[in-house]
Amino acid sequence: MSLDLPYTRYLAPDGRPVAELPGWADDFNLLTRLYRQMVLTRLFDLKAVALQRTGRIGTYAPTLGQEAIGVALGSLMQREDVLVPYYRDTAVQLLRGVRMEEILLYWGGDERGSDFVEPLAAQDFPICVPIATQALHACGVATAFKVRGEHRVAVTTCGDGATSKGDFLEALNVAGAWQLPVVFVVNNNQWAISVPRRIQCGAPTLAQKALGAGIHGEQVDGNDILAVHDRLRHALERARHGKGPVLLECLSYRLGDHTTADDATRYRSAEEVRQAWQEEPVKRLQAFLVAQGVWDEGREQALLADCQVEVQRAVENFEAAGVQPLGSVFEHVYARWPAALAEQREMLEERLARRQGGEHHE
Amino acid sequence: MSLDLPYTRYLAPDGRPVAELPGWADDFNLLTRLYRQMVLTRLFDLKAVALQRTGRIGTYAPTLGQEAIGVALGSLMQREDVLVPYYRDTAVQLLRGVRMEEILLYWGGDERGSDFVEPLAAQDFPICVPIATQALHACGVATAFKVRGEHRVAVTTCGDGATSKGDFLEALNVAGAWQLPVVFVVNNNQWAISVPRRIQCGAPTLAQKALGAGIHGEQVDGNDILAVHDRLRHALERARHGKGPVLLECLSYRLGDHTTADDATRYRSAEEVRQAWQEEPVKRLQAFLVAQGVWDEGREQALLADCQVEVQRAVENFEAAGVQPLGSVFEHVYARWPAALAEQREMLEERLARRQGGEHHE
Amino acid sequence: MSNGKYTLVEAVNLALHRAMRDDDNVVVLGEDVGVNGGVFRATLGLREAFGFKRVLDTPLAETMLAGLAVGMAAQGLRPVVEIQFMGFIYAAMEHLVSHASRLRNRTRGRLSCPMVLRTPMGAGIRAPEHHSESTEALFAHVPGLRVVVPSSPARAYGLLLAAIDDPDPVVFLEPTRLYRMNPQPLLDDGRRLPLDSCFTLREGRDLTLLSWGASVHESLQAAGALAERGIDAEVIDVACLKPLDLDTLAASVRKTGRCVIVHEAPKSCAVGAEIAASLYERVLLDLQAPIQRVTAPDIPPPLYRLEQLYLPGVEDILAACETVLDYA
Amino acid sequence: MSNGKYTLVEAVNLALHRAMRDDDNVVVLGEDVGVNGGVFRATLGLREAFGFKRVLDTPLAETMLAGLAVGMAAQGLRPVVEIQFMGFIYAAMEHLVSHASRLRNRTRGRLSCPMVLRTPMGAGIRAPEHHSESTEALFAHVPGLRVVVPSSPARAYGLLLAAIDDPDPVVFLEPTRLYRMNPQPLLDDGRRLPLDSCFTLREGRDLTLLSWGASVHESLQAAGALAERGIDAEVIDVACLKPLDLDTLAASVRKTGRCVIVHEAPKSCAVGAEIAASLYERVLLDLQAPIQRVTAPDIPPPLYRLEQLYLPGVEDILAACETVLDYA
Ligand SMILES: Cc1ncc(C[n+]2csc(CCOP(=O)(O)OP(=O)(O)O)c2C)c(N)n1
Ligand SMILES: Cc1ncc(C[n+]2csc(CCOP(=O)(O)OP(=O)(O)O)c2C)c(N)n1
Ligand SMILES: [Mg+2]
Ligand SMILES: [Mg+2]
Repeated sequence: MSLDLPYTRYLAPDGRPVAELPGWADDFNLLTRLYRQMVLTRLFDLKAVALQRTGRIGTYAPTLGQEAIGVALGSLMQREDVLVPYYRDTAVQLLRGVRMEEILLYWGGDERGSDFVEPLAAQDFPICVPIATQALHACGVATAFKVRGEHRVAVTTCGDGATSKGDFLEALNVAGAWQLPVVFVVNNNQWAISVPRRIQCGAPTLAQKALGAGIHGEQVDGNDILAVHDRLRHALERARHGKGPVLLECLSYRLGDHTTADDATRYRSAEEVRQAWQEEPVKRLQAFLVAQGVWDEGREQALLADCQVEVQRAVENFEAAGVQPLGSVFEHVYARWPAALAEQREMLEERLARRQGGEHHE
Repeated sequence: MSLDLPYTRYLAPDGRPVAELPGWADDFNLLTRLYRQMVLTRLFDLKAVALQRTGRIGTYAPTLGQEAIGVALGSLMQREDVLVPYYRDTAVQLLRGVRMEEILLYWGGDERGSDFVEPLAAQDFPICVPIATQALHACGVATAFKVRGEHRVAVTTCGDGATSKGDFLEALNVAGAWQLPVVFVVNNNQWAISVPRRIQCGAPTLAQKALGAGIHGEQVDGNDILAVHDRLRHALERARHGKGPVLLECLSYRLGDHTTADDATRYRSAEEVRQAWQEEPVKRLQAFLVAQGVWDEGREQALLADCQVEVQRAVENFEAAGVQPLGSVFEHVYARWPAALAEQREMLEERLARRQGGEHHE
Repeated sequence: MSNGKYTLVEAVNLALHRAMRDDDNVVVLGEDVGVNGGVFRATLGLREAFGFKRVLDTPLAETMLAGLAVGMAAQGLRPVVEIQFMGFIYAAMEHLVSHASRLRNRTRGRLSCPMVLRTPMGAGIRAPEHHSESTEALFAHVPGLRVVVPSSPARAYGLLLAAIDDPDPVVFLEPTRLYRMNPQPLLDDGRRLPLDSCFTLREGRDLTLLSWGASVHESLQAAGALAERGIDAEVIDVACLKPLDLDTLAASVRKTGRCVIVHEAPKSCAVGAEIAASLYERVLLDLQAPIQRVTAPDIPPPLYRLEQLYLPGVEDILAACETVLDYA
Repeated sequence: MSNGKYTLVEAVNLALHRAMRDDDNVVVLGEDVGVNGGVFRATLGLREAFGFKRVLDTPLAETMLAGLAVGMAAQGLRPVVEIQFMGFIYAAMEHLVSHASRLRNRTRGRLSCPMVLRTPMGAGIRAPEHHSESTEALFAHVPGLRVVVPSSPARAYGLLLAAIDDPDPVVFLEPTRLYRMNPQPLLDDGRRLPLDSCFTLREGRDLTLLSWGASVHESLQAAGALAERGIDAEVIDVACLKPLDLDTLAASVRKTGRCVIVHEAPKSCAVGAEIAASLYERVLLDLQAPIQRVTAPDIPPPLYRLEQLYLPGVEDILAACETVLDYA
């Protein structure tokens, strides 16, 4: 059965328009802002990988090649919206005001990395590791908006693999049944660790999972930030105005390893990856901007220098953060640690006393 | 988005054909066999409800009004196929060789009711109470067929409510991804206890849940056994010959209470139920057969008398079954009760000794 | 609710009405909780009183129920989820363990999860397969959760109000066998009961009977029978299984020197084991006899014809009491 | 696998190869188990050796994994499911509790469920959030399951073969912290180890150290340290948590009179509680001191910077040993 779901692409891999551009695409201020943010994201992402390689943070999930999705999303979400992200969302988190050092703290094994200090992100969920579970949380957030009659949108992201898990599918279903103000953004980067997209699902698109839930679904070229931005803007408006949820499948490619603990050469060819590099979003927008005469090598160099400074400052802040007070492991389990469990704190104090000298903790 | 999924109906509620009948519909032997089985099912079902009312069995889930689905399915499944049913499947279970007294034992609180003695049902799953979980078991059964290269079909049934649960949706997805020989039969009887179909899902049909999984989905009038039989036959053939799974949504109506523990008048109108009685499957096929001149009042009376005898005999067998040996509660937990847990058997023996006189167990 | 007397399920209903009236953030959701008022009628009248925006009949999906509640609670609502029977709670497990119980901890208190997940528990009502579970131990092991089991209308009322108030997630287990037993007078005064204290139902000096849920009633009956023989049993409804009020339990056993724990769940790795182990840690030298556990055996709940074999009965409790009393 | 020595994860891999070679009904399924050989490489080479029909890379869904395995096992296959980390096992819970563990019982033996669900468990490898769980207690409470935790390459090999052979469902928990530690010689002889016996790793007369999983290693180290002080500790790897080989455990404690239980899971309602409670039931009069439990506190596993605080360390075990040794 052929389902003619919309698919949107404005820019070819080489940056040339392949369709009439949306009206807002002549806002070069916006476009260069998006470009700058993609570059900043990429540099920060590469730095995070480097920090893992030298043991200064733990496992990290690079966003390399998928920056357009998160940057478009982060730039479109309103202050009052809530992001319910997954673990490959550095791009959007940065635009939500999550600080670089917080992201490093999180992957560096420190819970303070999920205690976002910027007010913009204050209601956003932390990174979600158990696949697809976040989709239901977003529906819960959207339900709260609906119960209170607020015009806010909950946005949740996930990968192609996540679309196979019951949580994602139950979330689509309840979003459709209740017409919740929620947008599901699928980063279909073609791989779930070593499992290719084709093994996840027998349907030709993931967007068509929307149909069984009675919600709107469509595809965009996730490497074309013009396309992502345009369709996401529509999706957010639609959801915000009570016109129902949207599932947006963004076709991208995971240029890096799944995480720093993975070695993607085990399961995919160098040729495939080389191909994918031809499609990547940063170069694509750059080529477009250069062709429009609003970007050049000088600006590029200045941008790179600025970004490096910003990233470096974040790394310093991260390294200055020190270790949490050890008692913090009890502080937030309950609003107040139950008196009935007082003994456990004593146990820990004794444990600490015994381990003095610190050979066991950093 | 309008999705033109197939919908099949051959007989109008009054039994008159509304479309060209399928070739096999002139096999009046078959049709009267189906009719007889529907009547037998209905009488047995009514008896089970009566037995519950007098405390001789526990809660029972009547199949009243939904006999066409199970009778069509049971008559089409091959010996080597495997049924993975839910709790409203008296109709198909009877045709799989599950004995009436077994069904009564099950609902009468006795595990022997799931130990089917007839070889035909030997590999069939017992009734499944945790909603939708059976759909995955059926996929597992189908996976086994596929691994061994067998041309067998796993058939699983569920209600409309079940289609909202992750298990069902994950099952569709893996069935599509692996092109498993499995058929999903949804008895959309419009209600999940008190929750109407419209609250389960925002999509206009449940059949379209197939699309997100890349499998074939269609609807039939579940009160028209000609339609159910015809489309199920295709579905089974398709699955058996490696052409992929099918989701068949059968539109029916739950004429009775959800179970004998429910009171449906709390949440739906008498008028709605009265309407639904106009559509019910037994009268519909009867009218058709009478119009074809192959059925009449005399045959009807004889059939009813035969059925009553058969049902009565089953009730007697059920009542003669007695109680299982009390030690049976340990016998099948593991293949062999672990020596390490021997103490627990002793505990039970002591408990039994104390309770002698039997006031606590029937 | 005749003559100001309430059954346990009516007390639950009363508490829900009260909580919804007092706090607009309380939202009830689940299968059949709206128009039908719940299959046990625990949510009766809520839809009429508070409207469909705060009393949500949901699609049929327990993972979804728990996941929605996490999102709603993080937004400051106080969702009260009904899981129709405890046998269907397992699909909610991932959200309970990985999210509800940890959202506060993961975010250093930035977000929290004040949700209640109510469900009927236990055997003894001739219910169908999978409707007779007592798997409270699975929740009592999870850090960050509270687990509460009322065993009287008054405790159901006061504990449920407290659970809804509580800033953290609570698994609230309602013994079906007690739902319609013994209506008792109840004042709808909004008084909360503490969530980490047990309830001494009967004081005694000779031995301590610890129990929760429906088994509390057999424990009380056993105490009555012992009293006739001049033996003075203390009966405690543990009620809050996580965290456990071990101080009160230990004080009782220190006094009586003898302890019998009664629960409906299978023995191995149940909450009874934790109580026993913890009591030994605290009062070993005061014990006159090994603590006895009167429980179901390690088998799935049998279908109803044999369920009485599974449930600990008064005779079984009495036998255990004899064992601890006779111990040399 | 250099010089005939194998790490624990290599031993798992060896057992899987062996089992698949010996029995065509053994089928391996999970996320990334095929081409990638598993994220820890436990299934390395299986796809090449046994083909894609018996080594199935699946869609990403743990409920599905468990549900498929139930259906496959009922058909006579012996599915071996890999759950990528224990933190993602909870979605499989409903199928484990309501189906896998009871299919035999529900059908009076007509159908059965010979499946194995393997998963890496435990903290200590600086893993991301949700990758450090030790929730074995949730499974050890479920009648009809077996729960097995190897703590050496040889036990991983022999116990996994036995688990795959076993006619009933087995939850097989592999301590990630041990995956690549201490390669040991191993004979690929297909020998099974019993599934309901514990393993005495070191005999001793002064006290008994009971442990499983990665904590066995700290327990052995503690025993070494005690030996230097002339104290002779018996160290037992409990290994099979359900059912528990209480006879062996009780015999040891009867001999030594002192017992320390060490596990990585949070204390409350963990398997340590069951062991302690059961030991008291059996050997109360032989005990010279209350049994000590050295465990994680009742908190979620912290992110890795503080995870060493969570894990019971050698010093903590030694302190508990001192407590039982000094007890008057
Ligand atoms: C419930 C659950 N199962 C398994 C995992 C282990 N895991 C982490 S990422 C991943 C693949 C996810 O792929 P996809 O959804 O496509 O997202 P991507 O990482 O490609 O962005 C798996 C299996 C997990 N985190 N959660
Ligand atoms: C997992 C689970 N949740 C809840 C229930 C309680 N319950 C039993 S039947 C039912 C409604 C099912 O409706 P549907 O799927 O439409 O099937 P029907 O009974 O109408 O045939 C519910 C909620 C259950 N058995 N299992
Ligand atoms: Mg992916
Ligand atoms: Mg229905």
